[in-house]
Order: sequence, then C-alpha cells, then structure tokens
Amino acid sequence: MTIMTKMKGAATAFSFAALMSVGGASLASAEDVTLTMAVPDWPPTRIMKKFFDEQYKPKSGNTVKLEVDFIPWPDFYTRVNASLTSGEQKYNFIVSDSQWLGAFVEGGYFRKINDLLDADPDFMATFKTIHPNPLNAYSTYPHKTENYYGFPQFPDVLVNFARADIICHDEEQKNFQAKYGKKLPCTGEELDAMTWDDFKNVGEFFQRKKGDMLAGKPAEDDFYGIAFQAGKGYDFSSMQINGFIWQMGGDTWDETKAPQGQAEGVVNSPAAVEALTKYLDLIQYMPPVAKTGTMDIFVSDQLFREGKVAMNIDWIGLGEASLAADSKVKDKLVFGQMPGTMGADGKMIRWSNIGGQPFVLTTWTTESQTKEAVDFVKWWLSNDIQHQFAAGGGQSAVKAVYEDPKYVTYRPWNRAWAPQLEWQKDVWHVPQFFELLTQQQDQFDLAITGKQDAKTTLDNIAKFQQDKLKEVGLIE
Amino acid sequence: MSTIEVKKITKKYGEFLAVKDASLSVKAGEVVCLLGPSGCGKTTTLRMIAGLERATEGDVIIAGKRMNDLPPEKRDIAMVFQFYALYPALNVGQNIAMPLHFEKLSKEESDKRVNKVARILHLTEVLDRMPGQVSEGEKQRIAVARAIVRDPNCFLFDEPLSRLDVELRHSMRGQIKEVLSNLSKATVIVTHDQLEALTMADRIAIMRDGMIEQVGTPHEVFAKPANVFVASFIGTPQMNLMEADLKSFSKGVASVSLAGSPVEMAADPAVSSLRPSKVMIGIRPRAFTAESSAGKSTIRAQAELIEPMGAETLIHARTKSGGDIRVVVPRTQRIKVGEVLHLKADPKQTHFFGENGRAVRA
Amino acid sequence: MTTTAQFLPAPPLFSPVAHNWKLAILAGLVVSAVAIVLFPAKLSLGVAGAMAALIAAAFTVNAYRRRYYGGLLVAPAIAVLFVMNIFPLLWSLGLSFFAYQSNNQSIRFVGLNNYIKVLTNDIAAPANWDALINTGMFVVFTVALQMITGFLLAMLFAKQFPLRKYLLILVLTPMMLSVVASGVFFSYYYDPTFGILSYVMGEITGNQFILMDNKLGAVAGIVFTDAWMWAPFVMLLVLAGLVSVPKYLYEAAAIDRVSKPRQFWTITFPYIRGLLMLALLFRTIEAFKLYDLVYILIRGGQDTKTIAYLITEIANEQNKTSEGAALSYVILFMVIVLTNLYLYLANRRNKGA
Amino acid sequence: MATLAEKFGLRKASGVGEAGWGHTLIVALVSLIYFLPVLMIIFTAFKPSAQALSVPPTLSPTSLFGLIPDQFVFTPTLENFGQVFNRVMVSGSAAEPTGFDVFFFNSFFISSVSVLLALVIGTLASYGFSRYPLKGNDTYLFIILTTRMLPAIVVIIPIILMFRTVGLSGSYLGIIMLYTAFNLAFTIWMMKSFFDELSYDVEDAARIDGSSEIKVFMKICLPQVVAGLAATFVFGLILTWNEFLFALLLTGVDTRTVPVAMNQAVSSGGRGTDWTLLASIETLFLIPVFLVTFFLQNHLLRGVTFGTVKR
Repeated sequence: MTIMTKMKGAATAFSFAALMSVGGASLASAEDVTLTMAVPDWPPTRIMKKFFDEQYKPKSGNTVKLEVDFIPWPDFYTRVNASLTSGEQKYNFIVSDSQWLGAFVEGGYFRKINDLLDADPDFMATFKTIHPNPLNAYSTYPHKTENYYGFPQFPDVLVNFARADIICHDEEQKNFQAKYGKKLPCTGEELDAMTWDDFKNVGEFFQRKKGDMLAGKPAEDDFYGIAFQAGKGYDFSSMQINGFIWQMGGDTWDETKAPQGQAEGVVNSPAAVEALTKYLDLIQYMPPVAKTGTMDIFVSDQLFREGKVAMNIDWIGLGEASLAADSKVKDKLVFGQMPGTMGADGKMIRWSNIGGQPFVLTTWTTESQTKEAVDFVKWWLSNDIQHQFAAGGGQSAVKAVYEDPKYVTYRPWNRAWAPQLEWQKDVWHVPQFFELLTQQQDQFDLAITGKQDAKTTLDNIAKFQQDKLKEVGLIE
Repeated sequence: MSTIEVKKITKKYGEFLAVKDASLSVKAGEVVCLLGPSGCGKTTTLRMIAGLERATEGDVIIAGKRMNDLPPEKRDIAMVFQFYALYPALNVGQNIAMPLHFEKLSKEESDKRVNKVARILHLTEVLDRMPGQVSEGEKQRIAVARAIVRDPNCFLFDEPLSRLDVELRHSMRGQIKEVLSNLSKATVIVTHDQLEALTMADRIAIMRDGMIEQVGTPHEVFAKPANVFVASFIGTPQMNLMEADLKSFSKGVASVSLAGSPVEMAADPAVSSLRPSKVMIGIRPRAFTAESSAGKSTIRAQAELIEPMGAETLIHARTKSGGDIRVVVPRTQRIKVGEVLHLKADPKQTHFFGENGRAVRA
Repeated sequence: MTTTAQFLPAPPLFSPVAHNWKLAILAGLVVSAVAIVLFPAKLSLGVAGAMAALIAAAFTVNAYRRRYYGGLLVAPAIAVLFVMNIFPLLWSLGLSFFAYQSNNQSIRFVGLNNYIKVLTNDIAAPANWDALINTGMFVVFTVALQMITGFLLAMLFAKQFPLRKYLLILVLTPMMLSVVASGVFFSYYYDPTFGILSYVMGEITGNQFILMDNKLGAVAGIVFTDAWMWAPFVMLLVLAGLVSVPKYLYEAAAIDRVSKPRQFWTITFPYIRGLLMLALLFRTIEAFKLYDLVYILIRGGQDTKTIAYLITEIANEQNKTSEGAALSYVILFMVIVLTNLYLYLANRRNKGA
Repeated sequence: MATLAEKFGLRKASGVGEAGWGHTLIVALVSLIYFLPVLMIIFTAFKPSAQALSVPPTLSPTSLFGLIPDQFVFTPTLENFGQVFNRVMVSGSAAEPTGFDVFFFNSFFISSVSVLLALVIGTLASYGFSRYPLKGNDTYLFIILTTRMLPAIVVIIPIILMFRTVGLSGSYLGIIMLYTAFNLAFTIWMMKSFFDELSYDVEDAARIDGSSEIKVFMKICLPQVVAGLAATFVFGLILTWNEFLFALLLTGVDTRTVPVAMNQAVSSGGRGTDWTLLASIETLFLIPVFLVTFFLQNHLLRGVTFGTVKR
C-alpha cells in the first residue's frame, strides 16, 4: 500500500513540521531584502510597482525587492482580512482603507510608526508635508491623536463629472434659464458654485425619454440628469450621505469625542434627517438602477461613460476610465467640485467624506525590512516621485506637490483637488467599523429603495450605534 | 376471428436486411413457432407483428385488419417477453392486472380475472410479492398470466422459456401448451430451441438470414425438410449430410458414389431429374442399420468414438473418404472402437438434395 | 460477501497494542481537545497533527496485522478528510463555544451563549431569523425550479434523435460557468438601462423595466439565475435514470395498453426516484449555502439576505468568528435533519419496493 | 427510399424511444434558448469594448444578409482575447503581461491533479465502504457528506492557520490537498453506488480461482466502473474548476487560479466591470471543461446510469 505509506510519511512530516516551525521562516539576509505587499489591483498600485522597479535605488546599498500581490478589488478585503486575522504573517505592507485602521491596529497587525518618525527627522519632515485632513484619516488611530500608522497610497476625493456637450448646449442653456431663472452651469467654475438645489434642478431638467430632444438631437436612449453613489454594497451610500449630513449641520457619531459623544440624538438629529431627506429626494432623478439599491460608484461611472447621465459625483480614482478610448464621453468632459450647501453667512459649506487608501506596515516586519521600508516610503513621498505619480494619473496629498502650478495640468479634475482637500472628513476608525457600516448601509438601502423614510432610517441607525458602542465602551 | 397473416414483410436497418419477404399465416387456435438460429430475424418478425417495429415493406394483418400503421396498443395483442418485462415497482397482482386498466373494469371484476389466471398458473400464493422476490419460473408464469388475463386478438411469445432451467422448461412447455389450447387464439412463439418448437407448435416456420425456409407441421419439417438447412437444423443428433456423385437412376434405384464406396439405394422418383450430377444426401443417424457384412447398399465406416446415450448409443464413424458419419444404434448392439461397420440406410428416410440445396421429392 | 479471515481478534478497547486504532482515536481526540483548550493555536495544532499521525499509524498496523482491508482502503480518504475538513470543522465547532473574534487575540469560554445570542438576542436574532426564512424560501424555490426544469429538459433528451449529443452539451454548459461570470452577466441582463430584459420589456411597454426594485423581482432574478445554472445537473441525473429504464418495459406497457401517465408512474418514476433523491440531496445542500448570487446581483438588498450571506458578513467582514460558527452550526443542524429526512424517506420507499 | 437521416448514417426513426428530425427541431429551439445567456457571454468576448453595453443590446456578429437589423449587429474582433494575456495596466505605458498564462496553467494543473487524486483515494475508499463495510458504515458515509454542508467561510480560518504552520500556504501541494478533500465526499458517494451495483458473483469466482484481493479490484472491479470514473471525473472537474473562496485565500501570487484572477475584470483599471475582458476570460476558461465534458459525455450518461439506479 504505497498510498498508505505516503500518508503515514506525510502525517509524520506534518506533525514534525508543526512542532518544529514556530514563526519566522522569513529571515532575510542583510544584502537581500524582500518587502511583500498586498495591494488592490488597479492603476495607482500598478504605477507604484512600476516606479519602484524602474527607478528605486536603495540608499542602503542592499538589494531590495518589492513583491506585490495584486489582488482584485472585489476580494481585497476578504483576502487581506483572512491573511491578517489567521496569523499568516505574509505581508509587510498592506494597502488599507482608512476605516480599517481600528480593527487591525487593535488586532495587533498594523505597526505604529511613531518611533520611526522620531528616529528619522527627515522622515518626519516628509510626513508633515502631507495635508492634515488625509493624514488624520489615513494615519491616526485613535482618530486625530498623535499615533501614526499609515502613509497615503492613493488619496481621493469626490468630484463632479459633467458632460460639457450637453450642459453647454445653447438650447439647453436657454431652456434651463427660462425654467429656473438661473444659468445652467457649464464651466468648471460654474460647477464649483453649484449647490445641491442646483444639482437637483439639473436632475429634474434632464429627464429625457428616448427620442426626446437632447442637446439639439433626438436622444438615442433614456437620459438622466444626475447620478451619485446610492448602493448597498460596501460603503457606497454612506460616503455620499455623510457629506450631505455634515454640510447641512448634522453629524455622524464622532469618535474623537468618545466616550462622551453620543450616537442617539446626534446621528438622528433633525438636521441629519433633513440632509438624508434631501439626498433621498434626488434619487428619483437618477437612472432607474438606483431603485434596486445597486447604484454603486462603478455603476454610476459606467452610466456616465456610456453617456446616459449629464452629471455624476464620483471618486477621482475612476476618472481615468472616463478618458479611456472606449469611453463614449472622453472628449466632452468638464469637472468641478462636488456641490455644496450655502451657509447662512453666504459661504459655501463643502464637507465631504474622504476616499482613497493609505498603506501601512505590519507588526511582524523585521528590523532590516523596516529600515528598507522607511527608505521606500520616503522615496515614495518625495516630491519628484509624487509629481510623476500625479502625472501618471495618481493624486498627491503632499503640499508642495499639489500646490505646484503644474499639478492642475496633469488631469482635468485636478483643479478641484486642492480646494476639496480642505473639506475632507472621515468616519469611524474604530474596530467596530464593519458592524456599524453594514447596519447603516442596510438601513440606507431601505430608504433608497423606498421602504422607509429618512427619520426611521436614522433612528434605527442611531439606536443600533448607541447600543453597539455602549456594549464595547465607546459610549458611556 | 383471431388470425394473423403476414404478407411478404421486409425489415431493413439502413443497408442491413433483417427480414426479407417473410410470409406466414396463423389460424385461430393455431400455435406457430418461429424457429431459427440467433440473428435469423425471427424476433424482428415477431416485433413487427406486435407493432414494436415497423415493417419496411409488406403487410401485417391481424384479425382480418391491416395493422401496419397502428402502434402496439391499438393492435389488441398480448405478448410475453424474453425477460418477462415485469414492472419492477408493482407487485405480482398489480403486474397481472396492468392490461386490465385499459378496459376500465371494476375493481371486483379485475380482481376476479387476476385470481382466475393466478389459479390456472399456480400464482395465488405470490400475488402480493414484488417481482424481485419470486423465482424465475414464477416470473415466467406471471408474464404468461399477464398475457392471458384479457382476451386479445392473438398471443405472441418471445423466447418464453429461454431463461428457465431444463426441468422447469419441460414442465412449462406443457403448461403453456395446455393454457393455449383452451384459448383458441392465433399464437406465435419465437424460439431457438427445436424441442420447444416441436412440442408446442402446431406448425413451425424455420427462418434463416431473414428468410422463412419452410413452414410445416412438426412432422413435416422433420420428415420432409425442404432444404439442406432445415434438414441440418431439425433433429438431434444432426442429420448426416454427405456429398455424393449420382451415377445413374433406374427403377427407383439410384447408384451413387458415397463416402468413397459405390452404393445403390432406393430413392424418390423425382431424383431422376437430377442425374448425372453432384447431389447431397441426407440420412438421419437413426435411419442406419449396421449390417453384418458389406453389401451393395452399404457404406463402410470405422467406429471412432462411442457415446452411450442411455437407451441408444451414438457412434461417430469415419468413412473411407475420411468423412465423419453419425449413427445411432440400440443400446443392445455392442460396438467397439475400431470396429468396421457396414451401414445400410433406410431408403424412406434418405433425402436427396440438389445442387441448389433444395430437397428433391415428387 | 466474501469475508476475509482475520488472524487476530480485535483487542479490547484499552489494550495498549500498536493496532488498537480505537484507542488511538480516543486518545487522539482527548489529547487534541485538551490541547485546543489549553494551548495556543499553533501548539494545539501541532498536537492535533501528531495525534492524527498516531491514529493513521494505528490504522495501518491494525489493517496489516488483521488483514482488515476495509480499514486499509478507507484510511487514506479518512486521513485526508480528517486533516482538511473534519478537523477544521471540529475546530470551528469548538470555537462556537467561546467568545472569540479573529482580529482580537482574547478568547473566553462562554458555553452555549453564542447559540443563545444568534437565536434570541434582540439585535442579532431578528436578522438571523429573517435570513433563515429567506434561506428556506430560496431553498424551496431554487430547488423546486431546478428539479422541474431539469426534469423537463431530461424528458426532452430521453429519446434518441439526430444531433442529440450536440444539443445536450449546449444545455449542460451553464453549470460549467464560474459563478462570478454568470452572476455579473445576469446583473447586466437584468440592468434597467443596458439589459436585454429591460430592452424587450421596453419595446412592449415603452418604459425601462426595473426587475429588482422589489423583493419579488429580486428573488425571481436570483432564483432564475441559480436554477438556470444548476438545472442541467438535475437534468443529467434524471436523464441517466430515464435512459436506464429497460426498453422492453415500455414495449410491454404499449402492448398491455397502459396509458402514458400510468406508464410514467409505474415504470419511469421508480427508475428515476433514486436519482431525483440524489439530485435533491446535493442541490438542497448547495442551496443552503446560497451566497454568491445574492451578493453579486443585489448585494443582499430587497430583503434577500440568506444565512450564508449573514455568516459571511459576521465571520468574514466583522470577524465575529465564534458567532459565525455558532450560526453555521445551527444551519448545519437544519441541513442534517433535512437530508436525513430525505434519506429516510428514500430508504423507506426503497424497502417498500 | 433513403431519407435524409439515412444519408447521415442515422437510424431511421421508428419504434419506442426514438424520434426524428421533428423532435430535433423542438429540442434545438429549447437548447438554443437555454444556451442564449452563455452565447451572449461568448459574443461579448468578440465585441469591441465600446459596443459591449450598446442599447439595444447587440446580439449577432453578422447581419445574416440583412436579416438582422444593423442596431443588433456588432463588429466582431479578436482583440479582447489578446487583452487577457497582455494589456495596458498603467495609462500611457506599454502593454504588459497579465500573468493569465500562469493562472490558466494553475487552474488546469491544480484541478486535474486534485480531481485525479480524489478519484484514486476516493475509489479505494468507496470500494472499501462497499465491499468491506465497517461498523457504522452509513454513519461514516453521512459524516463524509456533512463536510460539504457548511459554508466554506466557516472553516477557512483553521485551514489558513494550519497551512501557515506547516508551510503549505500559497503552495500547489496545499491547495491540491484541500481540493482533494473537497472532492472526496462527492467521489466516495458516487463511486460507492457504482461498486454496489456490481455483481459479487464474478468477484467471488475470481477469488475461488485464486486471484488476490488486489487483482480482484484491479482486474475485475475497476474495468466495470470505468464509466463511473469518467462521470465522477467530469463532475469533480466542473466543481473544482470554478471553486473560488479557497483559491482566493490559499493560493499565492504564483499559484493563483483563474476564478480568482477573473475578478480583475469585475473591477479593473480603476473602473467597474470590464465586460469584454470578463467575457473573454470566461470564454477561454470554459473551453477545456467544455471539451472534456463533450468527449466524456457518453461515459457521463452511462456512468451515472449505472451507478445510481440503486442508492
């Protein structure tokens, strides 16, 4: 019975290996350092890898290899989460969503970098050139404390993608003026000046059936004025709704005020209810797929690229696709900031939820790996590389880079970047992030698909957050 | 009237000719056996009568009606299959009652009929069992019971006894014959076992390579085989068929050169039409008598192998020309291996076949 | 059944001879269990591995000494299954009695608390019960639709006809697709703006058609896709049953003038009953695990979350490992009850026949 | 009278259980409708990406001599298949290899080896279960079935941990062993029913003639279940071929399989679904398993028949 013998052998080897190998098989020599990195598979990470391979010269003189595991976006969290929590200890660097920080820092997987910053003034200086909003979102845990973890990989904000050929058409301009007594926004500056009410007007105005006149021609298909994320998946409505709530004077549960800050009374404050109502009111002007609760950032982007929508609020990260060869709108675009809310003082309030991802070091990264990693990060955040990154389609949160006049010339949406950075906020970096998010997304979905009103929705969310956070001691 | 008439039916599978121009008629109350070696087309013929196969050409007439285009269920026939085709999910009683559903009988009437045939075929005890739980013989009787439970135009049997052991076969032959004789229906039985055919049939149709070679009563096919094939197929031990040169024929006596010896033997007058030529002479092993000395009409042969068969003894002997000859003699006649025999054939049981293989008779 | 001579008698349970596999299993389980409770994960895994080796060795020695071919033949499979499936299952079963989050190293024994929590807690339980009802609904609808469709397709292919082989492979193809591809493409077919369904409906009604803006539509969309993919599996099994019916039974039935419906129930059905049961068994087990399509098509919206969906949310996204395990074992218990019921019914029928 | 059917060498329709071209026509219609969603995936693989989402949906690569209105016709291209293996990952750069050649090889290697391994181990085991029943045989069998009843996500953490401890993480051996176990339950249940169907008489006769147990198994039993082996192989292959979760979590960069890598096309290049890319990957990925099924189709039918009449 050869199979039996083999099994026996395997079993023996199994137990032997199990008893003998405790941890670190990955002892790297001083000359050869490999940094293993888990990243989502998309251009910003591909560029990073490309730059590294083509340009990176380690100062230490060691041979440094960056081994990048490109994981498809849809499964990125599942893969990373399983790898981290199972104790696989496979990756030295991980691209993480800002909100995952709490869960993985508390689990002991993400390495705090304060000691590295303190030990290296150069590194600290580089670090401090990052705009405080992204820095807080991507690097601090607990939020807005001086405990640092991550570096921006691809910072991101929401902007307004618009169809110049439609909104600048004379006929449409004339009719809009006649109907609303206001000019239909056409240039980037005019888009910047839009409020949500203007946005709603655009939505109402551009509701065209197949065959109706659209920009001087009969529409080939049903056409809609506006789109933004309103999907149940991941965070594809919270990220938009948070902006509405903050702009209109409401608030989400504020982790920086824990444990005194409450959820109940805050999350479902009248201002928040009003904001959500306003958000829900816009759904009716969006393409019909919104009614199924699957209008995520990719679906709205796809509708926009296929020429079904006049304006779409989406992440800059999806911008490249709208310029790609197969985009039906590639040569008809104008970009502006996401609409805001006019404050009582006549100044625009533009709060928005930050997007993008930091990358972090893991706790099992060895001394020599860490040294090389710091050098690598310093190189990555250097002005030159950040400029190249931006020129290749990335974004930079490094002040000197995005304030450079060249910056806005890299991509048409970059004009919205600097002003928007000032208005970025983030939610919940607490370990309970996923529980809070799932419940909130479920509730928002019920509202978006017309199953319940804004008040009930926020009441349910507030109650759940209050209970949950009380249970774990984040609310007293 | 319960009759079957088959007129020149032919069955082709693509290029392959399974049955060719077969004709047969079965009268009411008559049992006809289709007999032949495997692959001779007898089952195909039966299946064409049943409607399970469509005749490529020719007509099938049952009870005076042309039925070529009717499916089996419209032909009002009963059939017993080689593997019995008992419905495995039904018990014995339900199996037998199956054909009665069509007649929409009341439950009592149906039960009455089932019980009646069960009694006839000694199945009363096993009515509640499943087909998997009864013996081969019982299965066979169930299949018959299912056929006779109603009153069809005719009965068809496909190798009904082939799965039974010798003893059961013997008793079933009798039972089936008895049952059939009380029903007076046209019946066709397909078999490859000549004993079965000889005992059960009123007439036998012998088939080979898709053609019917001879139709006749058991006596006719045995005593007057129409050709070499029938002669060799019917009868055990097999008839001796020997090539011979017909020298001359006069006054009912033929002079032939047979197995290396010149022999004179009495022959049918029709043999005169043959001469002089090569012929085939057929003599059944039991038609020989061993004479004490050589004569004009004896064949010389040397005994090579002795097979005692009980009442008789079968002797394989070698002729002068090297041919093999089978002879059956009574037990009392002791013959030793190596002994020279002088065999004289009974002229009444000597068959002459022409070069075309057909029997030559007046 | 040929019995093989056994040269040695079976040892008593506690006799410490090398071929006493029962003792080895017992000792292995006890030691592993103790190790899992007492030691950290890595070490307990090592102990369990060693125990597995011990059991394997005992099995082999036992089989050789006593010419016990059954054990010898089964051992490799059992070993692989034990290491790769049963051991992890027992591990997660163990975890379901602890308070444990995979992203948090603390672990605490809580007995049945997780089970009580997932079934009665006022935050978690309503969602769980809701998902349980949804799962039941999907099991009934998808399995029923698969069985019916698969059955009808099989009836079509039961006969011999020209080109049968080529047409059959077309119908079998859906089950060869990856769930991701078919799910994503069905979301395209159902899409109100781009999809073919909406286009066809639009040509009739003049409006874009939104299939999944209500629960009925969402469920229909999911059930249709799942049934489309897996009806061929049922078809293949049923077809196998249909072609295995001896032809002479139908011939006998034709001659006995048995009506078509009666032919079906008395001849055909008994032959495909076992296969239908097998198809039902495997499809039911799979239907209880329905997750991918619910996620891809509607992200669990329109009240379509299933238990498998919740388990993924709880155990994967939220890392509440032990709660997820507890919920899984509730499901496992239900599946076991249901499949045993199937098998019991199947066996009873078979014995009756 | 040679009909068309006879010309094609097909048997003329007659009797029970056979049907003619009329039946073919009906079945062809049903089959094509059933196949349509697959066909549309395959067609999408041939569409230029700008036409992938056109409204109305394009349904045909040709207008069939003007039979199909132009709005439903797309311009077929083979470009997408090239994109599967080489494409531009970073805008402005040259096309680079995507690694799909490796992913295809991995899928092929891992699936076939693990299914074959499961077939060997499972066949031995099922023969044991069938011929030398253990005490509590049915219980063992049911426990084996139970391993298929839980969502995979539940057992994943212990498995990852175990793999890391023994260093199987990301290796071929690890995922192959796991898939072997994954296939065993089904293999054992299928193969046992095949062995149960065999008549014991022949085996006993062989034993009386002095054959060893190994010879009985190899020379008497195995040849009789060839069809069953083929059927089990095909079913196992279809299930393993498309397995996703274990592959996602337990394969590394070098051992990743196509179903995992396929999600590149669901969210790729900073956009949502790349329809033509996804369709081309799926189309290419379908071919091997389609061909295997097609060539083993007769076995599949016969095998299943033979094995499962009796449970």
